[in-house]
Amino acid sequence: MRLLALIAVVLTGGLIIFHTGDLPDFGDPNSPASTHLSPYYLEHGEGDTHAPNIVSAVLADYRGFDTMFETTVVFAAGLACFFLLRRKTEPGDKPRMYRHLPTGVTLRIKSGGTFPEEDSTEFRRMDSHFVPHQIIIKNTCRLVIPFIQVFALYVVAHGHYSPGGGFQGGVLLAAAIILYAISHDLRRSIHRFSEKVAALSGSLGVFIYAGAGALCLLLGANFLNYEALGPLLGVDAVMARSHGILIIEIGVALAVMAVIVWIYYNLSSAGKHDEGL
Amino acid sequence: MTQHFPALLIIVPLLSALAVSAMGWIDRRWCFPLAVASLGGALAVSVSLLVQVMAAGPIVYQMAGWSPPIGITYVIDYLNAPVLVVVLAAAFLNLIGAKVRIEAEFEEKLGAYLALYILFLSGMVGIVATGDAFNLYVLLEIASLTGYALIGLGKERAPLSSLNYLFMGTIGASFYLLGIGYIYIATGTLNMADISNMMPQLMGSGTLFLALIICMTGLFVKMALFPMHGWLPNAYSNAPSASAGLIAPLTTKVMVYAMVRVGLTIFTPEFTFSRAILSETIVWLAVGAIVAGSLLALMQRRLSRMLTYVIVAEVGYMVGGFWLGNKTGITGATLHIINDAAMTLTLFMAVSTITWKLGSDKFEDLKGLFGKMPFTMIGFVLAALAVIGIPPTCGFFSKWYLITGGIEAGQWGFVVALLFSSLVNAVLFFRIFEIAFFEPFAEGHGHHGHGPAMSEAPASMVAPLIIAALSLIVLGLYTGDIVTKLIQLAIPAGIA
Amino acid sequence: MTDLLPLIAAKYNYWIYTILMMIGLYAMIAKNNLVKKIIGMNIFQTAIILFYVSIAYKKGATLPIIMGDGHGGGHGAIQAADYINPLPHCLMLTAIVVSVATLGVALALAIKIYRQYGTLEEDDINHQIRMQAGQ
Amino acid sequence: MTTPIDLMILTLVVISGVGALAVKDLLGAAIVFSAYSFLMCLAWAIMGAVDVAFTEAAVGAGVSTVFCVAAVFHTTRRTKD
Repeated sequence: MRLLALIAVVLTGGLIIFHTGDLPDFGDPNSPASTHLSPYYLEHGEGDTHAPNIVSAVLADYRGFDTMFETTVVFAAGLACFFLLRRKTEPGDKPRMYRHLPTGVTLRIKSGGTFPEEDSTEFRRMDSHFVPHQIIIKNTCRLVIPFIQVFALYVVAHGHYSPGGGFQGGVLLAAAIILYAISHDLRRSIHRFSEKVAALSGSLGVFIYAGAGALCLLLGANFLNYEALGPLLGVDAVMARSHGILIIEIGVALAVMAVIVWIYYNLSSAGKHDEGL
Repeated sequence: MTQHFPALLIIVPLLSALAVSAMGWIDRRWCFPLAVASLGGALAVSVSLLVQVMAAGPIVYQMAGWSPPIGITYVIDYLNAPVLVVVLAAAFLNLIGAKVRIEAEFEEKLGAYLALYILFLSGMVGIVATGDAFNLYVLLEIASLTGYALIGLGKERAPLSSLNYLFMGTIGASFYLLGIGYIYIATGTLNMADISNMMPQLMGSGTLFLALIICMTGLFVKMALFPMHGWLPNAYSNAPSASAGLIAPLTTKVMVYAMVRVGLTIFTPEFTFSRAILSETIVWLAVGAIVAGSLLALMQRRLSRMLTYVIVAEVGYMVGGFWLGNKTGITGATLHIINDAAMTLTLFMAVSTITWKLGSDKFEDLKGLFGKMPFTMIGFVLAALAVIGIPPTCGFFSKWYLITGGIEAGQWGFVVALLFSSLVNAVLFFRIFEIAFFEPFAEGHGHHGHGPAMSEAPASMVAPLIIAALSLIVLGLYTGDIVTKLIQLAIPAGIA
Repeated sequence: MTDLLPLIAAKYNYWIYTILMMIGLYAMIAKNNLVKKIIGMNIFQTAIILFYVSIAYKKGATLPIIMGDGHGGGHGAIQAADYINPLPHCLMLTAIVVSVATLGVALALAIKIYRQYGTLEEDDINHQIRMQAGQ
Repeated sequence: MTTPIDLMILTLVVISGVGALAVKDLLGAAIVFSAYSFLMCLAWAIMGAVDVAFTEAAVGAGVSTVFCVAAVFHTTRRTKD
């Protein structure tokens, strides 16, 4: 198998390296790739969409249809992970660990015993008896998470002007929730942002995108042609495209955040949603 | 509204997939009707597009209102309009036929399953309809990713088969993406029509030739052409049968369609068939696929596994026919995309019905099946006759074109392989007929001489199967129209 | 040597991308451990992204974010040669998203396989499958 | 002409890629792979693909690593190759 792989790989690589000489030099401004289509985007992008970051303009407007499917891919991955891994477990089918916070004593309660209430301030549930009580980590994360979230919102909203946009912002928002899940525990994270909410907001995010496109279609323009939204928003065609980009970026951010968190829930608990990393 | 139909083809399944997945969390009873309605709607749209194309020629739809090289376009022409109808009809029939099984097997995850099913389909529809080379990659990934999930929750070996499929699928899609990169570096555009406009000036380009090889390699991996076919039998035979009935008829066929599209529309035929050595090599690979697929099919002792190797051989038919490079061969390959989708659908639906009743598809368990499930077996027999290539069914006509094309091109190896494979198919299926018809029913021998009692599967499974089987004859009868009114018009004038 | 050096520098990115692609492809086919294969798959995908990003690069050009007063009229006409080609970047954002989606699904399948066979080594799994078939 | 730092980072990318595949511990592999992604992100940022680099920093070095670690946590760290 290894020899076969080596032969296949060397053949492919050799073929490609052999043809590298035909390629234009690295950074050649006169290569066909840089002269045929891309000048249009650079020269008209800002005028057409009012978004100085041309990557955002191309991503969300000129090739917005690709991006819709990019979001759908993420959503499909979330569905796939849920579909493959999720399994229901009956509560109370195995012993649980609790820590008595004032003393630091760990309690092991067998199934059938009385468990402390979920939101008790004295007892906290743990995944296993060796989980340390990391007060520094918890408090640092508590401080950092709001800033990550605000930064993520900035990235989403400022995608027109600087690197970033819905996808990056969505990943950052998801990272904040994942950080919470790691520093505290998965159950508390699920308590705040449940699986059902994640699944529904994943659908909702993609729906905002596709729905905005379909709305343009209902208003008589082509699919995803945000100019049609102009009369509705009370702005001219160029600003309508700019607002259209913002709307779909919000949809992408929502979908990506929800789905990445959803995938994390399923992967980190192997589908049981009881204890995480 | 009619001018927006190409977009509706995608929007209807996409929006309903979202709705179905949301309904899975709110009220599961709505999932199935919604899914059926959306597929029915998309099917109606595709039929109306076919009528429009036949009446008024190709339709170009500009997404987001940007004109072709700048934005993404959808192009419905003579080549893909019939393929769209077949793809949607196959998925629709399979969904109805598999209702009972889906609801029994995935009750908790019904919403997710149906959403994945529809997303898979919207990926496939998009691949067929798109006029943008990169958009095709994105849609390919949607279809693949959902496909892995649909396969992964099957019988015991399903996760491993699915992961292997994922590795091979990713290699294939990434190679395709790389090929697009080389096309982009040579032409600077991603729109298929725009690329083909530039091809005459770039006839001698080494970069584009490399791009052609890489793209084709990627698509060959995805369609499981002979040396890269290892993932297919495991993935399809271990998949849940509702998924197998969706993925088996569509994936390989749509990939062959993508190959035809890349060969004819992106790289014009003049370029694609300009290097004889490439065409020769690929035809011989196809011959290898046909022979190996047929021989491996003979060795199997399970019905579904046997059929997966028949698919491997059928891929060889289509790839070989296309790379013959003449009009007859390409006509045969394109016609076979449609016919083979219908045949595979019928076969897999029949197997699904059989396993639902018997719980197994091993050859020794099939005894007396004609008496027990007569309607299912009618469908199975029709499909088997089509695969063998018996005249009134559609399989005969596409095979006829392929063989004629092979003779015209002087590719005798391909002709012999086709005839050999027909012979092997006859052996394969008549062996099953013998087991299912002549041998006594295993438990019936103690009773009177009337044979086993009939115990047919529910009508919701059998009726779609019969419809699919009848479509094989209908497709056969209308072959002339399909060829002269659609496929002949789709083939560029440059091909002899 | 004097001829070779500029040639290598001019195509260095393409060489590196080919090497990375070969590494990834080899790992996907030849490695025995499923997680290693998945990592190889990601290396393979990032290699292709590197290729696209290299296509987009232009010497002496700046980021594809138009500088100016933001109203499109206050500065001279935009010279396309001053800005890096934005189209491949946009395509590669999609490709990165696809790669993370594939990674998630692949890891989910790997967890499922581990749950079933208790190992991630491919030869051990095949051995177990053969044992089951033999019984 | 490409700058030396560009060449250096690309070389490091290859080294860390090989490293991620050679480490005989899956958790280690996940972390080295994260380093690989981060170096790749630097290379892209140098080439002016800031959006791509941003995404790779968030996805490749961040989320992918978390996914890998989560998967390794639920399977095994040991590997034969």
